[in-house]
Amino acid sequence: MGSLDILAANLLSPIVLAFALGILARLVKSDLEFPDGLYQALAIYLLLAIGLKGGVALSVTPVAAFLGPALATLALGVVTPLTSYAVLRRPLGFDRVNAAALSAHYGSVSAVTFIAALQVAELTGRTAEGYMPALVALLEVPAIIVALMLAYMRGVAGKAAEADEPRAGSWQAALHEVLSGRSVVLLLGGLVIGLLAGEEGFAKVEPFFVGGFQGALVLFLLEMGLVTARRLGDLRTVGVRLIGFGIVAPIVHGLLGVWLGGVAGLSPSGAAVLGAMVASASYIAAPAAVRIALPEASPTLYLTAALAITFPFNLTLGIPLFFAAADWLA
Amino acid sequence: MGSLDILAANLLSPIVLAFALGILARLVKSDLEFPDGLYQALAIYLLLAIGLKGGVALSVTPVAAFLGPALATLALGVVTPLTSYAVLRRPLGFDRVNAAALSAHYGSVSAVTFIAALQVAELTGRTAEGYMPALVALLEVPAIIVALMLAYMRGVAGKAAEADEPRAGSWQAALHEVLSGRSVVLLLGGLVIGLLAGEEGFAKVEPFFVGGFQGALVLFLLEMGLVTARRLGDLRTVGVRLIGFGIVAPIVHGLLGVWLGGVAGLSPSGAAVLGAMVASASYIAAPAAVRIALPEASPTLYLTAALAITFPFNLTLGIPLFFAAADWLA
Amino acid sequence: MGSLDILAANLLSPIVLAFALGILARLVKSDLEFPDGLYQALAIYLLLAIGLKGGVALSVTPVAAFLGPALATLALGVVTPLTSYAVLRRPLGFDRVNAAALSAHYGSVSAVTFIAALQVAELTGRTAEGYMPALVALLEVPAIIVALMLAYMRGVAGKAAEADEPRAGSWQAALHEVLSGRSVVLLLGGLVIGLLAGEEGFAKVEPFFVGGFQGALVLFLLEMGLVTARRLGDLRTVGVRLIGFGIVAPIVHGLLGVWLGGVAGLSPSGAAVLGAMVASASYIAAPAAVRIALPEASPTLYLTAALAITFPFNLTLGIPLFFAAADWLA
Amino acid sequence: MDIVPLRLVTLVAERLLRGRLVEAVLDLGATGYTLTEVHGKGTRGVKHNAIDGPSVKLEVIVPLEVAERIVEHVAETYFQHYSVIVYVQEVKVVRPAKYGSGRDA
Amino acid sequence: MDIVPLRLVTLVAERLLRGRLVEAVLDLGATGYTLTEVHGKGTRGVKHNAIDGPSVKLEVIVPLEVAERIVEHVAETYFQHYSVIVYVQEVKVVRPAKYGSGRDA
Amino acid sequence: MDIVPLRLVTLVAERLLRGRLVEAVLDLGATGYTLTEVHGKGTRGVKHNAIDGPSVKLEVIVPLEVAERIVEHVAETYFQHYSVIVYVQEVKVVRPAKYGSGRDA
Ligand SMILES: Nc1ncnc2c1ncn2[C@@H]1O[C@H](COP(=O)(O)O)[C@@H](O)[C@H]1O
Ligand SMILES: Nc1ncnc2c1ncn2[C@@H]1O[C@H](COP(=O)(O)O)[C@@H](O)[C@H]1O
Ligand SMILES: Nc1ncnc2c1ncn2[C@@H]1O[C@H](COP(=O)(O)O)[C@@H](O)[C@H]1O
Ligand code: NA
Ligand code: NA
Ligand code: NA
Repeated sequence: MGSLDILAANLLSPIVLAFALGILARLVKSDLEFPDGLYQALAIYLLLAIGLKGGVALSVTPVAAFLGPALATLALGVVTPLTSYAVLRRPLGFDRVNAAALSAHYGSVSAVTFIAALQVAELTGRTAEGYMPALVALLEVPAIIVALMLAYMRGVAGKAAEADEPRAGSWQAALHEVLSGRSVVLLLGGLVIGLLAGEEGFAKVEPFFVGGFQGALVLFLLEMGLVTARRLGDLRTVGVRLIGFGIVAPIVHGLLGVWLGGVAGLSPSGAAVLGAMVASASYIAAPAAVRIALPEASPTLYLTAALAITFPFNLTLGIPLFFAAADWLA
Repeated sequence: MGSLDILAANLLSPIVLAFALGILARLVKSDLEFPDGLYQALAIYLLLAIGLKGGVALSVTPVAAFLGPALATLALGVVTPLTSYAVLRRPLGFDRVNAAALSAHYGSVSAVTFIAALQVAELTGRTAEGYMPALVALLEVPAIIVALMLAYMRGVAGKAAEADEPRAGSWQAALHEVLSGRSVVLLLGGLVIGLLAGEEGFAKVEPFFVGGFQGALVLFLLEMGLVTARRLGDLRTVGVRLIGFGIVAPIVHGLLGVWLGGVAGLSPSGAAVLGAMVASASYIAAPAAVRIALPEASPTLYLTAALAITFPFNLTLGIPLFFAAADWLA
Repeated sequence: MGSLDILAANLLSPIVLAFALGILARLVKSDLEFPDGLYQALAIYLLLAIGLKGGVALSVTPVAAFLGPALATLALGVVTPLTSYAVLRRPLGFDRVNAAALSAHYGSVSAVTFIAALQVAELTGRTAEGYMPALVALLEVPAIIVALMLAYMRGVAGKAAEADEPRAGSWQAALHEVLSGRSVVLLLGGLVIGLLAGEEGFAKVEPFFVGGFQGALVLFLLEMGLVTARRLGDLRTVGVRLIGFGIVAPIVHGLLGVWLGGVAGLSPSGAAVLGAMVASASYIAAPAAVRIALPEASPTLYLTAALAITFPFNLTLGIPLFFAAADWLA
Repeated sequence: MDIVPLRLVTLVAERLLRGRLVEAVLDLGATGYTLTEVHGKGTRGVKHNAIDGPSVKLEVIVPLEVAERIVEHVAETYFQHYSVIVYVQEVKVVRPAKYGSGRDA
Repeated sequence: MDIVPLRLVTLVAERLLRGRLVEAVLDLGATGYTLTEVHGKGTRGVKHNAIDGPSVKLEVIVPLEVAERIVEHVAETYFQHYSVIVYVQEVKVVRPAKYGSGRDA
Repeated sequence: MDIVPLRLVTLVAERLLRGRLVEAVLDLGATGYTLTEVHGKGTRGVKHNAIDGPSVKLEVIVPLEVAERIVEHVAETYFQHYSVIVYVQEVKVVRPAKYGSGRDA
């Protein structure tokens, strides 16, 4: 399958089309609307399902095979918030708090982008490593911690001192929020359950968690479209600097992820999926932690960037790009 | 399978029994109750699933094969509100506003009745044309527009002028409501997604949208039973005229649909399903539009007729009748 | 599979692990939380699914085969509230109202414990009789009636008269509550639908109600863990008497059920499942009825006992114990 | 536009009482009601969790004397054993007759 | 801390009106609003069931004159044909300017 | 039946604050609370959408001095950076002691 075929297949996949339908529905002011509980229910289901599948795969993976990709993922979780922060501060001129807030989002990972990348891997016929969900769990947390440290430490590496308002948020509360947040609990919890239950124990629940997965994702992306469309109006207010960052950062981070994934021993498909993970911006774990640790940061900036710029970019163009890059590097 | 066998198989199908259970539960004052979100979630799922399946089927249907049935459906969407209106006004003596409101409902289509008819087709072993859902989308809107025009135009064809109160509702708002309403968005959106994704793209989401469909329908009909039972008390207030209309109109419209479907080239099963569609009265799209365009119309009249008379009639007796008629005509 | 293997397989099954995850999530103060509607939706689904499966199985079971187990179940439904009451009153010293309230719970049955026992039966490779769900329906109601009668009748068999406050609750209202409660309606309704639809009618809805069942149960038990954890704090207040009762009663009742089940002709697996049913304490039907009939009784006592003591005990240790006993008796 | 004072009576109760309370307020003279699902904690041991379903808030707009009847009924029937609170506020409405009131209620 | 009196206007209406009422209150001067899903029964034949979805309660904190405009608008536009009630209460807030009010509103 | 005046303090806040606000009102003297899921819009850029989950309305019935403490605490701690409003009304209740009040609170 050539790169353009992958692009076409991706754009015509039910999940991308469902996302587009959600945006369209809001633009024509449809009364289509998901009940609150449905969104939460789908999120719980999807996160737990990812964790379970990853855990089951991990239960049959030799530690040695997992170690390289795991270390690469952790390294990316530390590096990408730093690069984000540097770029956001100096060339783009964001203040320290908002730069740190954005870095937390761009260093962490969006589970839905990850899943979308997995689908593309299957479209191309070359499934990624089964334990990829374990990497998602590894990538989620470190970046948030690193980014918040940037904001809390005075005078970060070589940066000019700036008038530093007293911190309104609490570092400990934020750490607790990240580690006990529902996305970490469900992902990690699912991983451990899958690991302990193994393939045999998992077989019984497979029709529910695997068979139904992709369809549930279609519903979820329809709702994501509705939610994203509500943020499109904010694109005008966030400025062209942030829009540029929201497109260039995922490209750079994604290519870095693809390359490092390959170096660490992932298959091309796995490297492409890792690239998509690194390219993605979190919108569940990161916003909650940042709201607590950095309440002065503007949610309009980071939510609009993550949801209305980077997510659609990755979903449509980014993921196919990372697959092309992985093929080119392989 | 003879007509009586079909009737028996239909009455003993899980969906009809679930509907009966819902009615019974309310009659014995059970505290059984669906959370608000569950009803909405099931409706979203069912409508999208119908659309998707229709779209996929359409993607492998030659345009020529689809054209005849499509035109027949559109014709029925224009004719049935007119016949409904005529009968409701003159012999039955309803005022113009309520006659138009009821005509909008009886000209449009109930998605659940449609699905129930599809199941019966499968029971008989002769599946209807795969693109039938596309016909549902075609049948849903025109009748509502025609009926509202009847109400808005003064002095409709040969009718005595009557004291015409100023219109409280808005024609444009109603049109927007119909076209952007969630049932049209989900059905049409699903059709387009199915059409673009095709059989291959759809395969992945099939377990969710096809495998789970009939079971989800059982839950939905249980809730429909609970809802319908709440309206049964209104049967006493709406009068025998409306009860008669709610039974005779679907028979006449349904037989017309069966006949025209056959003429237009549908298989007997397809013609029977088209008959059930034409016979059914809308209770999602039409009520919302009518409430906006004709707020003076009595919701008790149209909701009771559609939900508590015509829906149960079609579900139990009407659908088997249309299959018998289709066999007889074939 | 030896008894210890069964114990291990049970403790590592996804549903038990999901329950543990729910408890853990609450203990670390995670913000993980199920929307109200999701819990209700899962409960409706699970109860209806159990009923349907039982009904279908019943439709192919000769009445003679079912009669013995049915009578044994009814007998257990009458005896266990009496034994519970006697023990709670005299040796444990609970007042009449609270003793009766607890007896209603311990005489009735917890559907989730039942399902968990079914899974273990499948783990061991020896499926229990298909009509077991019909026995759940038989076991649910009688105990509640017996226990409430104990509270309402003055001077129960050989008991010292005690200062008898006027009854605050209503006997009739409670009876209605039990018989029309959602768990009875869904279980019994499902049974009848399954019985009427038979295997053929059920085939269509099987992917939804059977394929998805075990996975849905994982979600449900995750939520049960969250709910149970909230009650763990009450363990300190309810006292060691009740904790002891909450562990010893299920063992005694369970073993009685296993033995009588075997005598009545159930397979060892079936007898073990019946044991688990008898051992379990209701927390849907009984609490609602007791709250109405015996409002003076303390919900903290009976809910904590049923949810935070007996349910986790049965889920982890009780069920494997009953399977071991059934094997030993066989 | 004349705006007339009436009473808004709010009940917050465990879910089990929903049906009874709705019937009671209608019997006692309310012409309508509004129900909201809520979660809460009070002085009773009964906590409201997923097992019971959410609690319920019942609001009724009524003339003063109906408000008094409702408060009295709830206090007598439910305060001792059930989880329920009731409070009363003054509200201004436009169509007093709709709520079963004369102009000067 | 200065606590200043404003008006809390509450609308309870059939779901269909949600979008319109929200737009209307913002147009008439409200600076925000709070929406709750409710179920209810009133004097109209329209009962609110699963088909329509739940009804909606819309609460806005506004200065007195905005409250009056909202009540008037709703009464004129919706009382005749739609299921809707409106009532007004006095509330005390801390930041009156946030709700579009001068100190002495 | 004696009906005694207390205060109803209502907070509407972004979901994230739910746990903190509940703890805070109990610490400051409330004996109970009622929570409702709501959706809303205010003057802050933060819109409440599916990602955050719905906002939360927290109602507490308390004596006057507790009401004042709550308003002050919320204003000081949350007004600057978070999406939250607070308002106070007078309500009449039957059992003032239940809400931590003497007769003449
Ligand atoms: N002080 C309070 N303020 C607000 N709501 C309360 C208060 N006390 C009790 N409630 C509500 O009333 C319900 C019943 O209270 P209780 O009877 O004290 O358990 C609780 O679940 C809360 O929702
Ligand atoms: N007396 C009342 N007290 C409280 N809520 C009411 C009352 N009357 C009507 N409502 C609410 O207002 C909605 C519309 O009322 P109506 O226009 O009378 O159908 C109802 O669905 C109720 O939620
Ligand atoms: N004027 C208002 N009337 C009613 N509710 C409001 C008003 N302003 C704000 N709110 C509610 O308070 C929340 C927080 O407001 P804000 O801090 O202004 O974003 C909003 O989401 C609304 O639910
Ligand atoms: Na990232
Ligand atoms: Na029709
Ligand atoms: Na039992």
